[in-house]
Amino acid sequence: DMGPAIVFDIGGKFDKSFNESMFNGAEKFKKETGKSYAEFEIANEAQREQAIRNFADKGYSPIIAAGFAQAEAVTKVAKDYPDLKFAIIDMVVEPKNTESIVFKEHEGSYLVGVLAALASKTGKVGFVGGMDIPLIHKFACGYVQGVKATKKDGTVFQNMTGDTGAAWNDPVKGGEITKGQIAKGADVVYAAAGATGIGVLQAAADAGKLSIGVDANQNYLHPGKVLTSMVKHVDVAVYNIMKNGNDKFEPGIHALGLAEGGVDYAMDDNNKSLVTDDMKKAVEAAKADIIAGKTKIHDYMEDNKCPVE
Amino acid sequence: MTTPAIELIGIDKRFGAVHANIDVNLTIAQGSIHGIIGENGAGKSTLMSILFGFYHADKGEIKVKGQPVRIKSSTDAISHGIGMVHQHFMLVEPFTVLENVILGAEGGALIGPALAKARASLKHLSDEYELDVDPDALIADLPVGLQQRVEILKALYKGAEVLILDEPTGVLTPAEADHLFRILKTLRDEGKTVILITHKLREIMAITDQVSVMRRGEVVANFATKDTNVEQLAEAMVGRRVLLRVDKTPAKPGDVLLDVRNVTWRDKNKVARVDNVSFTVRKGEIVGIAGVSGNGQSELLDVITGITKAASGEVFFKGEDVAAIDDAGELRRRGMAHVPEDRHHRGLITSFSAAESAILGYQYAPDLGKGFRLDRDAVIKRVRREMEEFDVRPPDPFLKSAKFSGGNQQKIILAREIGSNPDLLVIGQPTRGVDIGAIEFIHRRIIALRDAGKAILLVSVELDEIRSLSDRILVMFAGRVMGERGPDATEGDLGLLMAGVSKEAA
Amino acid sequence: MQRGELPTWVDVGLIPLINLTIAFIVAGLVVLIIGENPFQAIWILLSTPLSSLSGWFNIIYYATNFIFTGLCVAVAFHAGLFNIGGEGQAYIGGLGAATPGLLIGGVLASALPFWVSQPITLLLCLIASFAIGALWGWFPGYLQAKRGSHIVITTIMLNYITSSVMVYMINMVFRPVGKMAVESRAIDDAYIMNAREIGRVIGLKLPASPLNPGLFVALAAAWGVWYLLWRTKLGYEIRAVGANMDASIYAGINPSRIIMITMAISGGLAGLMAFHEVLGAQHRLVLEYVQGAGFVGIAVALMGRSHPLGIVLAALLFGLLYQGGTELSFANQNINRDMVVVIQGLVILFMGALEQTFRPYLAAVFAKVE
Amino acid sequence: MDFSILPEILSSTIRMSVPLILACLAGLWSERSGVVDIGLEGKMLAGAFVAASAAATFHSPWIGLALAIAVSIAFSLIHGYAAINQRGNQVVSGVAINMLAAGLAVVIGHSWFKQGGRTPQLDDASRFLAIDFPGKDALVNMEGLGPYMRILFDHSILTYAALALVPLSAWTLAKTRFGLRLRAVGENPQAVDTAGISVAKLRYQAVIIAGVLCGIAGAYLSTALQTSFVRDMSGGRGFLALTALIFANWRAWPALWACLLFGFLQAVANFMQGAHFMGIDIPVQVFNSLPYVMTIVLLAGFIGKSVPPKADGVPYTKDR
Ligand SMILES: Nc1ncnc2c1ncn2[C@@H]1O[C@H](COP(=O)(O)OP(=O)(O)OP(=O)(O)O)[C@@H](O)[C@H]1O
Ligand SMILES: Nc1ncnc2c1ncn2[C@@H]1O[C@H](COP(=O)(O)OP(=O)(O)OP(=O)(O)O)[C@@H](O)[C@H]1O
Ligand SMILES: [Mg+2]
Ligand SMILES: [Mg+2]
Repeated sequence: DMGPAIVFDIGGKFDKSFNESMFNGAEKFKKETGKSYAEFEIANEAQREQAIRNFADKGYSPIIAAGFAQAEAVTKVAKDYPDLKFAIIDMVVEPKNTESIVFKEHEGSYLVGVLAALASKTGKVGFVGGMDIPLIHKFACGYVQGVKATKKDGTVFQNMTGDTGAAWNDPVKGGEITKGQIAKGADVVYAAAGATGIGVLQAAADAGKLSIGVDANQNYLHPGKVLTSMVKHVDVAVYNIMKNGNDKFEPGIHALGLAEGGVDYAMDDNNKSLVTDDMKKAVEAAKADIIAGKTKIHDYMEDNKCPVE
Repeated sequence: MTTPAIELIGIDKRFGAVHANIDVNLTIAQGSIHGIIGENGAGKSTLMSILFGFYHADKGEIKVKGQPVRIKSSTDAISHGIGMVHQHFMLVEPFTVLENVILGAEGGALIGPALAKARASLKHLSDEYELDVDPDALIADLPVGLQQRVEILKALYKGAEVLILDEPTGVLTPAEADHLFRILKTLRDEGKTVILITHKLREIMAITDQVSVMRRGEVVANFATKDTNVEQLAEAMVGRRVLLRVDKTPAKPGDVLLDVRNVTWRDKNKVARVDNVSFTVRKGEIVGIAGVSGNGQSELLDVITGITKAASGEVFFKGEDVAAIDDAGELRRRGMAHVPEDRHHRGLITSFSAAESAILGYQYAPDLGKGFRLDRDAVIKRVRREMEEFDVRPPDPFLKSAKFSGGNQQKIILAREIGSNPDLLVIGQPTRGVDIGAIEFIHRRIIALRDAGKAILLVSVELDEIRSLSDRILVMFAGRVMGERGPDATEGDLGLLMAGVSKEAA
Repeated sequence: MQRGELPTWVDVGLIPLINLTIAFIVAGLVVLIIGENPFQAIWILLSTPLSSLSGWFNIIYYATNFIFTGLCVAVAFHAGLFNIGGEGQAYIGGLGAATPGLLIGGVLASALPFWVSQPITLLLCLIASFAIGALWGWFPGYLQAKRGSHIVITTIMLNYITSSVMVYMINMVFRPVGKMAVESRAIDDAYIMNAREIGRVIGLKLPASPLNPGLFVALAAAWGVWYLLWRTKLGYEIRAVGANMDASIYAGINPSRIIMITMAISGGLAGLMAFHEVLGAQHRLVLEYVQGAGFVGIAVALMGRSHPLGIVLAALLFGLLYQGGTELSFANQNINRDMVVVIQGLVILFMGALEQTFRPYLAAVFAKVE
Repeated sequence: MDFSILPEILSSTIRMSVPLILACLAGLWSERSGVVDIGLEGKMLAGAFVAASAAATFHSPWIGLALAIAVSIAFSLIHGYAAINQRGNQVVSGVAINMLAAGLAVVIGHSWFKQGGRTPQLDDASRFLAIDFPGKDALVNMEGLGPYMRILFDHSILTYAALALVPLSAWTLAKTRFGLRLRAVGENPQAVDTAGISVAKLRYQAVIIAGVLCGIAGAYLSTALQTSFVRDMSGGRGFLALTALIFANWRAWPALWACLLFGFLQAVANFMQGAHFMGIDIPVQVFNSLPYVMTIVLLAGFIGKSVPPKADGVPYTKDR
């Protein structure tokens, strides 16, 4: 038994976002258990299957794949290695020896949408997505619902960074798009774009506007200038999978939302001054409603549509 | 006697295996025009380039006005008052005349003042020496004659006291050449020293005071021009070359095989380099085209052999007009073989093996493989046979073409072209740089081909060769055929035609 | 030429070896600079992949791609052309590799038994990937031959244009509706089994790797290139144009035609890489599958002295570097996989741009010995 | 499309153009001297990496800039040695430099900062910020015109340096001794040699200038436009600059216009992702590839004509 392995996606494990969050989970596992894990960072689209297969071949298990783009590769390799365990984050795959972990990003995004609407003075907020895929529209759609629920006549500018994996790793372009949205009047910009978001947060901070981080808690990147972060506890997911190991592996689909503690908005010292008590009260109320099932947030990926724009 | 302007003592220079200058001693008197003659490759340009600091001598010493100097670069040469007009002009084409003139002598960090100064000084120089050029013209727009003036102006502007001209008349029309000579004489009369490199004895006799002869890297003779004559110079130049006479029977000319009618060819500047040329070549005869190199012979050969197209006129080969064909392969298939003038750049591919060079142009010959295949064994077999027949040494088909000596390279080419059993052989400079034994061999093969009833068109700058081989002789000058002579034409007669003097015209 | 004539074995053996060694020494210095032990790094790099069968399989898999791109560069070199468009030609070739499989494969499969339809589909894919690569090579060839634009520049431009075209095509044309990853559906009707799968069929247990029979296409292409260049009239003309344009015109060769044909062949060879990679390794059309192999091809061609045999060997060396580089980054967290790119750059520098650096010294040594 | 962002697109055009202008001028200097420079991309990337690393380490963008220039020059000298002394293939050398720089930046960056080749985020003190000259606030916040003022007045020192370098380059090439000689050596090195001027020295000077400019371009990317280095962050700008150079027919002023045009296309592409233009969907790839398509069309002689310096890419040798 070689122990667990993890394959990061384009953007790399230090993207301060999705991949980094997974990395943190893995590191936590390492620190707490003293066991090691293997890792690989993908540099381009064609390497995925090889990386996963490489680990499988050496006998690592469970093998965790980061991101939707690895779905095909995981499916294939998992079928070839029925004795090993595989997990994938952000996507659902079929083989019996796999665990699929997806998040209800629309719920978390709804909450940061509420905060954005409350923090915005202009009534205009922005959204910068990474690659133009349904998953990111899911973020956007949840966010828009939160904004509109709070401010009926609020405007949301939406832009995606690109059509390829490179869109996760292009801070320059992220920054430019953000500047464009700010020029149109946005004063809060939500980045759901992996490492590209670094440029988004920077551009907003430079312009004296607010931004919202994603996946990991990014509030610390520009203290006092990042309104909040839509945290997605991939770190916890990774930690749990690694800790459960092969013996307690739980195959099947796990959808983690607010209720399960899978997603949330982030509060810490860095954004304390930005979120007033009223705002806090409003967002907590929304959160409670969602958990209680009183508010139903539409999931874009159910029908590839968003009820609000 | 006054101190000489320049003394070269024991200059020695090698380029790899080539010994270009061998212990050369040369003294140039102040205020004279000193001619240097010698065949192609004798080492003239090399010697002058050493004097001008462009190359470094391996050994030897240079004195300017009696003082030993070290010339490490052209800057040193210029600072010692030496200027040079190179065989190939050293001009920056998209620059104006003024910009070219000040290049390297700008005076300060900004070029404005230098341009103004040069403008004034150019006016002065052109008044003094009849060197008229528009200072603001772009070099690319100027005809070569004017470009040469710019070169001279450049040297004078930089204060040249000694002016070296390397084959200055090769590119000039006779009128331009005369103008140049007037300029040179004025310069001499002003006290400047001129070194003039040329192959042309006529020019030497016309304007020099002193003349030195170079042969195979050495200075073999020095004369005062008034004490010598053309024959003596020629002999010194070529060494004890026996006058070649090949035994041959009179020609038995048959039908016309090649009929060239009013062919004109223009270069990219629209200048007619071949100008309304007409002649015929019959089966069983050798037609020789004589002329000083650069009078349109090369271009004529290119038009006939399909390397370029004529601008106007017709070329009938075996009765069909082939003037519009610019595919050498097509003409070869029709039975025209071509030994090009420049074997290194055209005749063979130096990086190929001898065998591969030996099928150049015949890669589609049916006996070298069916379809797209090139049958290696067939190629080697054919080449071995040709090498034996033409006594190529070493007879090794796998040796790189570059590793054969010039004469043997030429034999490989001749073997290939004659071996193709052509109806017409077009042959340029068949024996350039080839030793005497090989020359004889090559000449015999050409005559044998004629005696087999084939037509031969021969171009050579060697008058001896033309006279000993040809059944009829055409002389080209400035792109035109000046006249036709029989094989018994005298050297003087041909020489006049080659110099552009035609009795017919007169 | 005259300057330092050297024996052939020095020219094709010793000098490349010296240059390669120096490239590795400099790479070792880089490892040293980042505070690691270069000997250990080299040891891991070279020994790990070679000590397991799966390592060998991966090496050969990488090498297969590099043979295609190396041949692509080399064929153009022989005509005196520098094709740095291999990357784009291999990329666009993917359209040819994928389309027949996606469009016609299904139809054939429904009409014919699978062991008939698969080979037919694969053959169509093979032809189409060569053809599209060839078109993409021919175009800059045409621009150079007929319009006078320099091939180096146009192929660079085309590399970028190709990326855009492929993103568009894969995203908008080939991606099934609703699929998140930017890739086509699996090309099951033109499926090249990999070594392990073939092994399973014949009852042999082989390690997993993308190694697949595409290798034989590569070896056949290498042989074909050799045959073309040294045993055919066209090859003779290609080399003549590359060696001496004037002489080739004199020989009745039409250089424009040769340039266009050569570039088409060159591009076609790169296109075949798509056949191998898309159908044999990825089994679907994905983005950026060329992974820089087009540029590795330059290094491979330089190192292989543009001779197919040399290219096969150089491709194996680069396959080793690639596999070793991956192993190295596994083994040593401090050394990034991009170390391979560094080595690649150094090889191109020392074996390409600086290849003559040590010649004069060697020539002097040999002159003394004689 | 929403025209209210026009001023922002124009501002973005300037930002996107600056690295292009610098790299294009680098190419201009190098190629006017007869040295083809495919390695602009690599030098820029190396500069970006070093600038970001040094700025993060020493907390000064200026130290970052200085070291970026130094490293970029080092790459220039490698290229110069290959091209000038060794008479190697200049395209091959450029390709090698691009690979070397791309690889080294990530390998070294990874070992220094342990962030997979990324460098640490820079704080405001360690990067080039928009110059805060007196009266600027009033200017850029002006009602209505403010956004337009921003187009010109909201940039860092490097932007103004890049813009100033255009007339400076044009003037130096046209009016100075150095410029005259440099232009001459790119057209006919023999003429320069026989005029007693060292061809090699001139070409080295030219490639060093190219190094300086690429270094600045790199520093701009990672310490002015962005706040860290990420792998491949030059993103093909070196090649785009080369394209602009061809487009500009190897002249400084036209180079500026070409770079602005290409910068504009990049800016539009950035804002146009997934957007509609007057009701039609224009794939953003169209904007991305437009400069390259235009250059191919230009080079093919279908519109105008672009002629490189005659000796561009030809090694100089006295031997025959
Ligand atoms: N740079 C060089 N490298 C190698 N060999 C050279 C070089 N320059 C000249 N040579 C060789 O040196 C010899 C003398 O050449 P040079 O140019 O001096 O002759 P030349 O007398 O000027 O001939 P021509 O009348 O044809 O100009 C020739 O064999 C030539 O090939
Ligand atoms: N560039 C070269 N590279 C290699 N070997 C050469 C080269 N040039 C000449 N040689 C060799 O040196 C020998 C002498 O060559 P060279 O051309 O000086 O002969 P040559 O005496 O002029 O003969 P020929 O009268 O036939 O021209 C030849 O046998 C040839 O093999
Ligand atoms: Mg000469
Ligand atoms: Mg000889």
